Amino acid sequence: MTDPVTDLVLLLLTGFAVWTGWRVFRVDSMVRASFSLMLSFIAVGAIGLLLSAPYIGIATVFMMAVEMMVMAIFMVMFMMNPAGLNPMMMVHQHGVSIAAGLAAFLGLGAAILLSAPPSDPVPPQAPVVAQLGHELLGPSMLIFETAGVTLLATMVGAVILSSRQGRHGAADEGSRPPGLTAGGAPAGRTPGEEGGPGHHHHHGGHG
Amino acid sequence: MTGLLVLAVLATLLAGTCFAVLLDRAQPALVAEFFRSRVETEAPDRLNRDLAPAWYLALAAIGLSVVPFAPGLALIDSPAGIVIWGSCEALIVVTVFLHGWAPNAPFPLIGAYRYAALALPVMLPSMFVLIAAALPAQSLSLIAIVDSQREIWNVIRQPLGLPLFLVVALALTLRGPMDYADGADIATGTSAEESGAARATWYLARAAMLVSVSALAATVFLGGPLGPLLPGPVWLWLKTAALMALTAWLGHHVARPPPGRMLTLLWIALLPLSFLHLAISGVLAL
Amino acid sequence: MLTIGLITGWIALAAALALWLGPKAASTAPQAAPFLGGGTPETHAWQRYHFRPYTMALLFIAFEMEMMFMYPWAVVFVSEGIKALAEMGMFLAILSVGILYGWREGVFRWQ
Amino acid sequence: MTRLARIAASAPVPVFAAIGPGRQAETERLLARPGLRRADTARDAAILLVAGDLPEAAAPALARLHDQLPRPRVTLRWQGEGADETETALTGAWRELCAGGPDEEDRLPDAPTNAWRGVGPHGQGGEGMMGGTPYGRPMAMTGADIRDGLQLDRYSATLGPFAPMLPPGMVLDLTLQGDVICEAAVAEPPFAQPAEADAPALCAARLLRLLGLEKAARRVIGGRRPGALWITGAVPPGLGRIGGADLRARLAAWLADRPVTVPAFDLPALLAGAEWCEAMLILASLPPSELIRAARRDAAA
Repeated sequence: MTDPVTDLVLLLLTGFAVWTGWRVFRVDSMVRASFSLMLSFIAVGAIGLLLSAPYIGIATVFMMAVEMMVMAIFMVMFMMNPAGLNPMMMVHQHGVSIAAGLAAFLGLGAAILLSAPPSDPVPPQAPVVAQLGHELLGPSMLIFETAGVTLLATMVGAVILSSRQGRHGAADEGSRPPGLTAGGAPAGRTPGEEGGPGHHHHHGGHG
Repeated sequence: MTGLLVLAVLATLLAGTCFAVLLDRAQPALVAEFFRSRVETEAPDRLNRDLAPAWYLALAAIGLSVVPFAPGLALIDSPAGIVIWGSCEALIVVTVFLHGWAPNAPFPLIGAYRYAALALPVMLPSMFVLIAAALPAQSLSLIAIVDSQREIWNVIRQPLGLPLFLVVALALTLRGPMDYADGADIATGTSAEESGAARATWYLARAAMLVSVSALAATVFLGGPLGPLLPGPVWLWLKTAALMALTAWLGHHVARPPPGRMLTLLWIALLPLSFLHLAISGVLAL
Repeated sequence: MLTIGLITGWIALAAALALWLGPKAASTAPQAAPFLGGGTPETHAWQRYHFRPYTMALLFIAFEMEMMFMYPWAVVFVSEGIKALAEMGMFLAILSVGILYGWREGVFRWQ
Repeated sequence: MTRLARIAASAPVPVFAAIGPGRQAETERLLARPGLRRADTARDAAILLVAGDLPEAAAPALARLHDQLPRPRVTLRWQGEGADETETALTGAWRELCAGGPDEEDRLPDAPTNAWRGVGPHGQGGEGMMGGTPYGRPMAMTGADIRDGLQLDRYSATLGPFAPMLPPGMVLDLTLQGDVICEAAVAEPPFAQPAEADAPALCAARLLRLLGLEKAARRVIGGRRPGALWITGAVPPGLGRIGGADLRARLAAWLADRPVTVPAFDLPALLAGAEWCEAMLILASLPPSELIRAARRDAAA
């Protein structure tokens, strides 16, 4: 039923996706990490193409290119040593993460092996994009409109949380960072304090 | 057939790039760059620096591959052609960003971030415009979009589409009013630390992208290969060349506002215009 | 499958061309210093770069996510007719509220 | 000389201008000629044109600039000769370079700013996350932002005296966060220039170049109309307002060939908190004579 070339391409793409995914945690530069992740997702999008889901596959590439661009911007903005000029460990809590990774791998692997995959291949000329559209306007309409409201909530939340200047003046006016313990002294920097040269950080790493 | 189409895309890209260089009257300057050495900055990201022009060039080729050279005939005949083009746009932003990030120098860095800040929202009008063109075609395939223009070209049926898309074209080819990557106030921005052949390669990739984006605009708005008497590819080339000349002219003759002003304009003028464009196109398509 | 092959081919071709055209870069220490018109930098340029329109970037992501629904919608627009128009009108109206709110709060500026 | 080298020699001569005292207007007019091209970065130039007598204090900066030109490169001094003569000299030097003529060695020793090789756990010169001097330079350190107070990194550098976006001779001590100027101090005022530098055409051309209108700038210097669209409209209204007139009004006056005068202003206050592009536009929108006066006052203080 399947031809060997498709199988080979699928394997290569899977291998590429896993390898670039692994690179995310091995490189020092936040930019390289973000775009390694993007390459990984592009390979996944290409697998979508192989599985006769052209729209979903290409849309994955589209979305991930945009999202990883924004992610790179924010990673560089907030991460210490963003370009990895000093090498660092990108991984924390090794034991827990190995256990979590193994559990996820075994669980998902079992789900694939134990469930019966559909055995009716999509005919090559099936109008899959149109079917998706009809689905969105038909049975899934409620989901679709709910997504709209969810995204609106996201937008409003993003503005409230991240914008300092608003209609009513600066957002942090008169604000006070919470303490580390209940009723404790404010954590973090207080306004006016400068972190100038000599204020070196020696953290083990971050990810 | 595929081999023939690959050759057609290659030849178009090559001839078009030469035409773009002629439009800028940059041919001797381009040759001169290859006689000059290439400078390396302090602790650069070498991999991304070397590959950024390659990605740009590859995206130009991929973008041109979805364009039909004759009715019903495209190298990449995908049911989601305009989404492939959209992915190319998104990846161009990544490529230009990497080009500015790689040298580890102040002006390229400013250029990279400035470009990302403006090229990301520019993609919204682009998506609206291409979706509007897909409405009468009832398909995301560029072949179907060409077929839907047999009676009337989209440039007449959807008059706001081409002007909006020209803004996108200027942004994708780093030209004139949308050239936020390489402005004079930041010493040519992402290219500020590039010399010699690297500078020339980046310029060539931009020229190739001009071909690609103009061919796409010709397909979506001017009926692509449709036209009387002459064969399809010739019509496509003529329309592409005309749009390339128009884009290059706009690039040389329209002022570039500071990024803050352009950002506001994009969201509060261009985005509502694209909404309006989609609404009009939708009502007309019914 | 053909698509994947073609795209990979283009990337390989472009990478080969770019690497062939670009010679090896080399510099002495004074040549490698970043261009500042005769001035000197104190530090590396790579830094926690303050990207100014960060709120805009977040709004953009949400908006772009929504645009992904519009592609399949466009395909069935004519066949579904007025229902599709109404539904997408509603969807876009909801999101326009988000844009209007962002504009009102002044996020489409260089913060 | 090969065929390709002949084509290269016919290209507009890529010149980076290091403009000295009193020579701004002449140099700007010279480089607007069709056979010459004013490079916006040293990396794009083959010929370093040193116009006039530079003060001793600018010599180290000139050496740094010279070494940043990609090789082969050549330096040309322009003292009292006429513009035509200098154009011929520039073209000749460029032809010679393309034909494989003499090249110039670095003026500064090939030594990194900080010794770093072999230092630190990976030999990269750094230590920990942010410490040391990886690859010869320290990393930028944290500070509060002038606009939104975010504690992100600040980039400090001196810019000038030959930065193409600044008036010739001006050296700024800058602290940036992203592309916004957090602090700006005038380390050196611009070189003195005669009243000719205030000519409306030259002032307009400087702004046009920053607005991405290279061709229009050349036309304006040549005494013609700019022939470009949306020039004043591209400038945000109210930007760089000094004494009732904003940047837009000054640009409009210059384009109409009217001279502009501005009342006294505080230069660092104009620059602090400005986005980079807007800051450079503001600087270019001040007539050189007034700018020099303000910068001197500030450098003296």
